[in-house]
Amino acid sequence: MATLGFLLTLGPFQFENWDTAASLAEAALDKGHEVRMFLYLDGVYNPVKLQTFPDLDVMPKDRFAALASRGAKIIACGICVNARGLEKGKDYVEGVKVGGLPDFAEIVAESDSLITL
Amino acid sequence: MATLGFLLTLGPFQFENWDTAASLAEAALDKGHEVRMFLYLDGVYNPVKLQTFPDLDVMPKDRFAALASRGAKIIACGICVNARGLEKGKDYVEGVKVGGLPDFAEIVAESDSLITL
Amino acid sequence: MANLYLLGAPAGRNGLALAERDEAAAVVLIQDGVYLDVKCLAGKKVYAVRKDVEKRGLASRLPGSVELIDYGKLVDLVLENKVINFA
Amino acid sequence: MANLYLLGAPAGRNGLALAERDEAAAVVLIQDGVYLDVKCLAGKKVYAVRKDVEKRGLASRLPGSVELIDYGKLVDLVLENKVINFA
Amino acid sequence: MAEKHVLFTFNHAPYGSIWYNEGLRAVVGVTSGIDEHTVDVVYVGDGVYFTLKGVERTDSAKYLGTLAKGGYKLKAERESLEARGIDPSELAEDVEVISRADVVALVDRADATIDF
Amino acid sequence: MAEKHVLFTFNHAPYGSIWYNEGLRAVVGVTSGIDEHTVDVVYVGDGVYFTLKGVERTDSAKYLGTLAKGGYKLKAERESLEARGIDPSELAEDVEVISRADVVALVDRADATIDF
Repeated sequence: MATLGFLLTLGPFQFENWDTAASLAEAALDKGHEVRMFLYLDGVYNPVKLQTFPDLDVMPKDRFAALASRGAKIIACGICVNARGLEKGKDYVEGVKVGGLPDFAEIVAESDSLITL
Repeated sequence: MATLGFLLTLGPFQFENWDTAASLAEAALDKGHEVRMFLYLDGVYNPVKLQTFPDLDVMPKDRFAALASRGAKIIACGICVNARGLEKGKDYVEGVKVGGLPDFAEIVAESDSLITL
Repeated sequence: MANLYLLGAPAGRNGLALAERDEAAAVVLIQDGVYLDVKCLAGKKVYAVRKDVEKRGLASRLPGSVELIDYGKLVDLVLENKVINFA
Repeated sequence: MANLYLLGAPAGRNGLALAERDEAAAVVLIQDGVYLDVKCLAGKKVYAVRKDVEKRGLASRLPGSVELIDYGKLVDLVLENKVINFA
Repeated sequence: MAEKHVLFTFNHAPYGSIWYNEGLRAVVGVTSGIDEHTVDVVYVGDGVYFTLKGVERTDSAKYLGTLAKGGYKLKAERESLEARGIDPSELAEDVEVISRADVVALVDRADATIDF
Repeated sequence: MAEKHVLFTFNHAPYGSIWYNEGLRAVVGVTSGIDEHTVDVVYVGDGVYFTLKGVERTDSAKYLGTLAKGGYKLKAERESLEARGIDPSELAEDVEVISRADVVALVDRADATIDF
């Protein structure tokens, strides 16, 4: 078993990257690998728990919540979180933590492979 | 005097469009024109009032609040607001309203010129 | 009244191709649109937002015929002409 | 172990130019990277994410040598090789 | 209030970003309010990839249906198609190919323009 | 934990988007933690516009200062410069021009890569 790391710098809805990242992370967990993900810049918008949109069956935040509940370590950049008015992630889905770039440096260290999206 | 309309589809920080839109709207008000702005897609992230970022002297939301206080009519797409978990804009700066595409159609009707950013 | 093409990025390239064919075209380069190569617009009026050009260190790279303008002037142009958006 | 170039957009073009020169390169087209013209990669292994290709109606436009893969296979490739990111 | 004729251009390919679809939502919104604007919908640059026959249109179907009912056609710029090696036979049936000169004529005709 | 050598590529021009600057913040973050990774910083494609002499660096100054102190150089790919008609004399003094083949060699050397 290996560890797969992700750096995600775009938010939900506007760009496809969140969906690709979530799909790859799900596939990695399905295969028994570990997943680490750092949400940077607009990436920190993904786990906001109050998302509601009739056009989508599953909200982005639910995908990230499910990843976290399956053991994926997901950390959002605190500077980015506060810049965007998300107040230390108080409205994040369960399991997503707020941290900083040292956490990303640790993810780089721990990951066998790293994907930027 | 004329009316200048804006459609803004990108959020703060990640892309420069919010800054250009705010700067042009400020210049239009300075010249005595009226300003109408529709925030669509990620554009609805701009007026979140809890933005705090040490690298910027003035937060994006403050620019939009100032525009509204000077009479600019700023309306955010409600579907987009709720999709992104912003709960009907409850944490928006004063003066920014939540509406829908019919409001944008009205802005198109009222504006002598329209700028998309 | 000109067709005033507002060219940014990434759509600016598409607008540039139209402006080239449009006899009534005038062009304003904004944001990353200031990186566009405007040689194909010879004979047409081209403006660029001064702040966007200077921050990027491009003043010496733009043709001398390009007029640098501030946001106030851009508001005037936008209201005097029909805006063709390609941000 | 190959250098596995993950090519999306807009950076994919830059990665493609490197992959062309890299004898150890294999390439995966993802997201809007499936629009890239991969003729310059003749002789190199090229994969594309099946879902990204099919949604865009591109299956018949890609060279037959391009192998369509699912996310599970992509996870395998990513862990067996060194990932060169150009999303 | 003045009804206007609005030219919408689509510049982004599907599906890397959402403008291809939310732009159509906006087209429908602009044509169906109290302010009954009319529109042209033109695909240019990488936007023309949306007009390929095989593109999945699940999320856009309702907007496209509304536009078709209103008598609107999707237009794709020939020069953009050619630059991407796309033959007209590869396009969906509801797409009309027009020249760049035709697009400039639509620019002339429009009261306002919006790019997605 | 393993210290790694990370290749950062910068692909976006300033200032239309923020990757040019927040990418540098990330470079500094990755080099200065408990996990003391080492890095290469390479500008390719439109990213090379950041290396022009006249580019305003106010917001990036602190990150660039930290990298310079660490002995790191900014590298710009020659082929990308040439494609944009940029002569090496137009570049800032702290920028080193390298060939595409050199960039491929940096790819080979890296343990991980990150694109901004």
